[in-house]
Amino acid sequence: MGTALLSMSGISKQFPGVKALEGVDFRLYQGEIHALMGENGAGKSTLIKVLTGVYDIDEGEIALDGRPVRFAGPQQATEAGISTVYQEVNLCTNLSVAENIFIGREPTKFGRIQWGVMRRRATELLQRLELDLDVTAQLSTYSLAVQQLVAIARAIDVDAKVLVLDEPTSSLDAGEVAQLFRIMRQLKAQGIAIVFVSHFLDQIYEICDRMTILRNGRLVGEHLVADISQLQLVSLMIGKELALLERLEDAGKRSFDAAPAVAQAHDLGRTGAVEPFNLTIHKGEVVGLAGLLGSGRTELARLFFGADKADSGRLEIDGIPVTMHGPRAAMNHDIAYCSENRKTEGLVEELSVRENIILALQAARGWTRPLPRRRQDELVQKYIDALNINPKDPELPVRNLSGGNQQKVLLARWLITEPRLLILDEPTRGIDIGAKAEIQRLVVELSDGGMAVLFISAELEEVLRLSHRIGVLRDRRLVTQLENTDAVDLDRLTETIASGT
Amino acid sequence: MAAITETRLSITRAARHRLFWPAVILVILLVTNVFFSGSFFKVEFRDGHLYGSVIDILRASAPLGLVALGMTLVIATGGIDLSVGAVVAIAGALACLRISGLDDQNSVTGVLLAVGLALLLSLALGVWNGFLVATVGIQPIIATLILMVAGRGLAQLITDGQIITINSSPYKMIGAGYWLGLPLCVIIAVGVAVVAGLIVRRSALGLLLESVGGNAEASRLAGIKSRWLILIVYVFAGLCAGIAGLMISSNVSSADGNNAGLLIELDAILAVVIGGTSLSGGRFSIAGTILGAVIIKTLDITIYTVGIPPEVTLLFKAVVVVVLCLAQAPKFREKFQRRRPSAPAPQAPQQKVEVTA
Amino acid sequence: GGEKADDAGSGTKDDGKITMGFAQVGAESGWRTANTKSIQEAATAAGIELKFSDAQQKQENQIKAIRSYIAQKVDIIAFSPVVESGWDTVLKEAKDAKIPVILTDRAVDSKDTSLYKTFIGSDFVLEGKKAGEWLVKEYQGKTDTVNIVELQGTTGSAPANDRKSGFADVIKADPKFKVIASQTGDFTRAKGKEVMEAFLKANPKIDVLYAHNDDMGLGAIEAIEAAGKKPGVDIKIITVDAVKDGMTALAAGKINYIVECSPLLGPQLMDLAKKVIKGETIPQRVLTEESAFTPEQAKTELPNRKY
Amino acid sequence: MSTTFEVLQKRVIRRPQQRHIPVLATLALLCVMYGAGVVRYTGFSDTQIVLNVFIDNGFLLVVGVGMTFVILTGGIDLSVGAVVALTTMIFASLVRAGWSPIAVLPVVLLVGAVIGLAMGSIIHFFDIQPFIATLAGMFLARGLCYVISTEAIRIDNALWTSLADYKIRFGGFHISWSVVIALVVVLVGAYVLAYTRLGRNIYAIGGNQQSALLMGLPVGRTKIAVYTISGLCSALGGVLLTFYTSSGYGLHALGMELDAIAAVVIGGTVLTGGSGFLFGTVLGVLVLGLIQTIITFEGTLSSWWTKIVIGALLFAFIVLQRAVARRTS
Ligand SMILES: Nc1ncnc2c1ncn2[C@@H]1O[C@H](COP(=O)(O)OP(=O)(O)OP(=O)(O)O)[C@@H](O)[C@H]1O
Ligand SMILES: Nc1ncnc2c1ncn2[C@@H]1O[C@H](COP(=O)(O)OP(=O)(O)OP(=O)(O)O)[C@@H](O)[C@H]1O
Ligand SMILES: [Mg+2]
Ligand SMILES: [Mg+2]
Repeated sequence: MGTALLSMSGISKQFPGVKALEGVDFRLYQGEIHALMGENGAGKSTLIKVLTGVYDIDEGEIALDGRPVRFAGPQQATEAGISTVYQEVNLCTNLSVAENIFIGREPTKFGRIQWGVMRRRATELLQRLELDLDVTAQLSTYSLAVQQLVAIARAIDVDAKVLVLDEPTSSLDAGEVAQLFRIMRQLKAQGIAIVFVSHFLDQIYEICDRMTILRNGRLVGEHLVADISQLQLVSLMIGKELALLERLEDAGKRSFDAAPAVAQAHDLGRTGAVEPFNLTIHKGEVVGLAGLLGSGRTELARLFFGADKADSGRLEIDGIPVTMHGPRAAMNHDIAYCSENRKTEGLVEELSVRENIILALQAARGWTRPLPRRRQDELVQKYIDALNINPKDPELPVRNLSGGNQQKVLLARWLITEPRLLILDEPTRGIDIGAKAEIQRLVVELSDGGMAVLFISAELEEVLRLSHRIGVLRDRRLVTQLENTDAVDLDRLTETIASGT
Repeated sequence: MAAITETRLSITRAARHRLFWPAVILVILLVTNVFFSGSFFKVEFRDGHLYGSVIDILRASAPLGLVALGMTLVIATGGIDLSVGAVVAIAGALACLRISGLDDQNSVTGVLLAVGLALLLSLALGVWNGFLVATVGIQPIIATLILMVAGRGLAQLITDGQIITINSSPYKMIGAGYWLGLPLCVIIAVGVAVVAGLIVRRSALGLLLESVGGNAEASRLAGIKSRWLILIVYVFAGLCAGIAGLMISSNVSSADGNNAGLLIELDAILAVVIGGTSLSGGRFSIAGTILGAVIIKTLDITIYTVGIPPEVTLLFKAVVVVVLCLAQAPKFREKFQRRRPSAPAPQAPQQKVEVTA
Repeated sequence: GGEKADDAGSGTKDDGKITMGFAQVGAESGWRTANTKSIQEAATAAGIELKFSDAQQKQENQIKAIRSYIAQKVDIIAFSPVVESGWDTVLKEAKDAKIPVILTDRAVDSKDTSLYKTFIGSDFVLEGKKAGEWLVKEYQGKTDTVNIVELQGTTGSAPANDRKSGFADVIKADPKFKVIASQTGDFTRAKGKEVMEAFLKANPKIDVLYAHNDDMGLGAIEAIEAAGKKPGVDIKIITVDAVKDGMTALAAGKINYIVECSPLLGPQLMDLAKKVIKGETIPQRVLTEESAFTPEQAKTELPNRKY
Repeated sequence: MSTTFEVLQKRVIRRPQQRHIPVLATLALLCVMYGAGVVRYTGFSDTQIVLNVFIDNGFLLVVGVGMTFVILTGGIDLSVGAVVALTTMIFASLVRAGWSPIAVLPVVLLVGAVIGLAMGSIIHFFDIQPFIATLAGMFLARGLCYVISTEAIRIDNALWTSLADYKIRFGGFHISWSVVIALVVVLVGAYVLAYTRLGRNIYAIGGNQQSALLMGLPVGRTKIAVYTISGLCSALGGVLLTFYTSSGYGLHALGMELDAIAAVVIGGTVLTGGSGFLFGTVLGVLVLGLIQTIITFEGTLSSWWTKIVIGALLFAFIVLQRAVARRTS
């Protein structure tokens, strides 16, 4: 195969208390799509950040085009032709969409930014991803998934040798993923080398040529994708066998008409967000929401929690009409909402894992009734074990955790409040397959135990697998609700989402 | 050899502590004084109470420490309170005005009433700030700027622009009196700090404040009603400033609406920052703030003792502040330390870190 | 501009009433407040309409105020300059607008003396000198070194600079006088006390305290008493200003000598203003009537002190 | 699917954008305040009064421009007032020493820029909080003033005096050079913010510094540049102040940092950075200037009532501003 375009050898990186990387080798060839695989916390993102100079390297060499390099920061890496989309969407939401795509390399004429050109090119670029946005609008007005696409658009526009995509697809739906893959193939044909990180094995098998597998910061192996089966891959990643997925297949498919309704929305709506809709969630029922990106799933869910105020219709909890004044009021009715955007709406980054986990429970108790420390430790330990949060030290700042582990922390925060209605917005975002199966099992268990769940995921299989009933949204309207019977399968659901009937 | 590494390790461990370097600077400042005033550390028992430079430093730190204490919690929520200086002036002015109107200025009940009234007003001013920030939603710096400007006027209105001199021994106790040989103002300040520390850390208040300061939107979605918390911290800051105002006016038995607490907000914020609390909110340290306040006052008193001429005082302060924050900055120490190890063993320091971690 | 008859804001009314614009430095001390009061009361008594503004210790604000008075076409402008320098431009504007200007309290260092009609106020250097002279007399014939500590006013302010240099000028003739410590006390009691506490600990033998105003002196007295010494006896104290609290301490023997710096120049100012408007000639420099007090004089003077 | 044309059309026809609302609200309220002044005081309607607000606040405007740059990155610069004072001091002492003001000009501008550069470097390289680094800068600059002299130094130079006294007249009104300079600075600043990479990087850093870093923006360089610009603006503000006061003095511009910060924030810029406009700062300065003017026109307020009324006007203004912005959004 000739010499590698990019080679990293013997890379070690130590964080206080954790050895994130230990003697890792990594090779990337021109024109290949290379998967970087591993569990949550395996060191994938760290390897990428070490490459682009976000972190200093403790040991090891990097060579690009055969020449040794070491970047002092992302700026140099970009200049050297490494274009990166980091795991957490790292954009400036206070700027416009167009600017987020072009900032740092705006089209200029005599040093003057040409806004018109920039807007035009941004629109064109987004159209390559089949995205039609107002590029002058502030990025913060768009959902996380859109932001992720904007970040991708930014990365693919550069004249790069190497494109690094760290979990770019974690909140994208199938259509968007297809668009992304189409573009990745184009780039590959142009000779660009792509590093791709994802926890969706199907995606890996669809697009990647080779893969490097990490476990606990160590290199486990480097393989051709074609040489290795999914099961082998999983056992290499986690170091043991996994056979959970099957068991869940036939969860549910019961009728809930007799069960008491926990929450009922009557013509509930909010102008500009979701049109008035009717939706009932029964005790023990899992209601899935499906729809395209921006169809309004998140916004619908937020109305149940009072995160946004509804301006029409009414909400009944246990058959009694209530006005949702805000999250706290919802929590008093035992409703929990786990946001899709863990960075801005979820975690308090400088607080420890423990503090983040007990935050909602503590908020519900009020500041005068602190949760006894022993009880805190018990609860936290329980969920660290149950969700396999790594590293296991509850006193670490949550900022230092890997993306997937942060997501688990957020989930734990709401699980310990023991709600009657749990709203999960993309709870498995960025979570490895082992933990994802664990969470899915948890959802089934909880609903069997009588908890009502509103479940949102970009991954339709997951929605299908878990839900008893599926609400389909389209253009901010709840168009239909399907009982999840045998008649409903992936194709049928996809079709409904597309056609709206 | 083993013993040496052992002490080495415990020193490195101590050096890791956030407050290690500020404490070192404090010690250096204190020791500097000895070269200029041999009896600097001498503490005698005189007239039934402790007397000495160190006691002076503690007494001078008490009001600043209190103000900074309130400021710490405000800053933890991501706010700032510029009005503390004005509240200091108002509290002192009102108390002295009331006492000067008493028939018997030494009447304890009369003094207590005046003190209570002044503290009540400070609380009310805190509520005002908190209301503007939490309910109206004005940026804290501007919300409190209003009271900073108008409050100073209010203080002068109360004193009619004059200095109100009083002669009340009960009132004088607050700022200049002693109890069990210890300065009462220090006891009060430490008491308030300890109580605040206990309340904040034993209840969930501290956690919730840090959460609101760290990520307001996430906190809201976690069910924290930040409005009340923010109100509480501004009220507490007002109260602390009020007590400090009483101390300052009591210390000189007079209320100076114009000058009392002038620029104290700057010193207080500095104390908070030296103590390791970030101005952008989140994690806070009460102990750090108190240490910061003591450092600032020690610096002042060092300047007097060493006899630094007023013209260069500010230059001296600039240097100390720069040294202080560099010493505290992990990035600076990193750069400094990386250069030090001799060439043959680049591995060694790395290894050590691992051991102590 | 549309004039309105019912408005009190205009100075150009033909009712013969004089309108004076007065730009005060601020209200940084009790002395200043007394100064303001004196001017306000004197204006009312003299039937002069006073437009008053407070510059909050900022020259910019004072200049703005004077500009505004010019725009409002007052009959006469008076002001106490925050600093001595930098008034030429705005004074020229006043001159161009034919509005006479009287300086109070502090002089300006303009070379063109035609820019203002007169300057009424005290001489800070002279005050420092008076303080020094008393000291020299007090220690006449003695040969031991006299250890002096000085509490200066706000660094850079005119009274601090002048009172320091006037005092230094007088005592430098005799080498036995030694200023062993000199620090700013910002003209306030609290700071005066704080600094004096440190002085007392760092310097075992202090004979004399010279404070640039009464307030710092009063603060220092508390520190001296707390140190177990007798102010006025163990340590001789000289201050400047002669406000009521200072005079009380002087009468009680806690201060030994106060150089007066009178803020009560309102009546004199109004007199001069009327003369200027009538076109009478007046002297370029009018000193305020002030003296200096010893404890005995303080006892007789004290009942008359208003501020 | 909307074409570029449609997008543009949408932009033109649509209501004012969300982020413009605070500034527009401020502008409207400023007009209301001015109107109230005109109704209440004779002579207030004179156009020269408005021009005087500019003349009297030219230096604050220039300092405010620098401060806006800093605050947009989420920082703060407490040293501006002291740097202004230091500039006047160096200026006056060099002129007294026989230098030509024209030769002094680059020197003081350089000094200001260097102080800013030093603070910016400390903030960036050692990760020091801007508050504390610029506070040290403030102590340093003020301290240097006193080292030069504790007394005020008058600037006695024919050229400078004539420049300072020169009135640019038009139609019965006049403005000073400092107004022209200040407006030029504002325009240049606004251009830099809107049309250069530096400007956009400033907004990006204020929005999210971590993201800006990961996006490969020159965060360090930009931050240092911002403090340098602020230092430069402060020095220029100091030069304009010498027009105004013809003197150098260590106590000049006391507390000006607060005025500048207040002007920026009243102008709708958020203290945490990332959103705001230079035009807002102009409005903020005008608000402060207008309040001052109203106070002098009122003319009967005692010292303390002056402060209370300033506070009350500020309060009324800010609360209304909030209310208007809330209503329209
Ligand atoms: N800034 C940091 N400080 C301390 N520890 C860190 C830091 N960043 C990462 N770590 C630790 O390094 C290890 C590797 O993290 P990394 O983010 O590379 O995982 P990952 O493979 O990307 O996982 P995920 O799939 O969840 O994104 C984890 O144990 C994490 O806790
Ligand atoms: N393709 C798009 N075109 C325009 N706007 C979009 C698009 N996708 C999302 N948005 C915007 O994103 C915002 C968020 O939508 P919302 O989060 O409710 O959708 P969602 O169904 O939860 O989608 P997601 O899967 O992205 O979470 C909406 O306000 C919408 O304006
Ligand atoms: Mg990762
Ligand atoms: Mg969503």
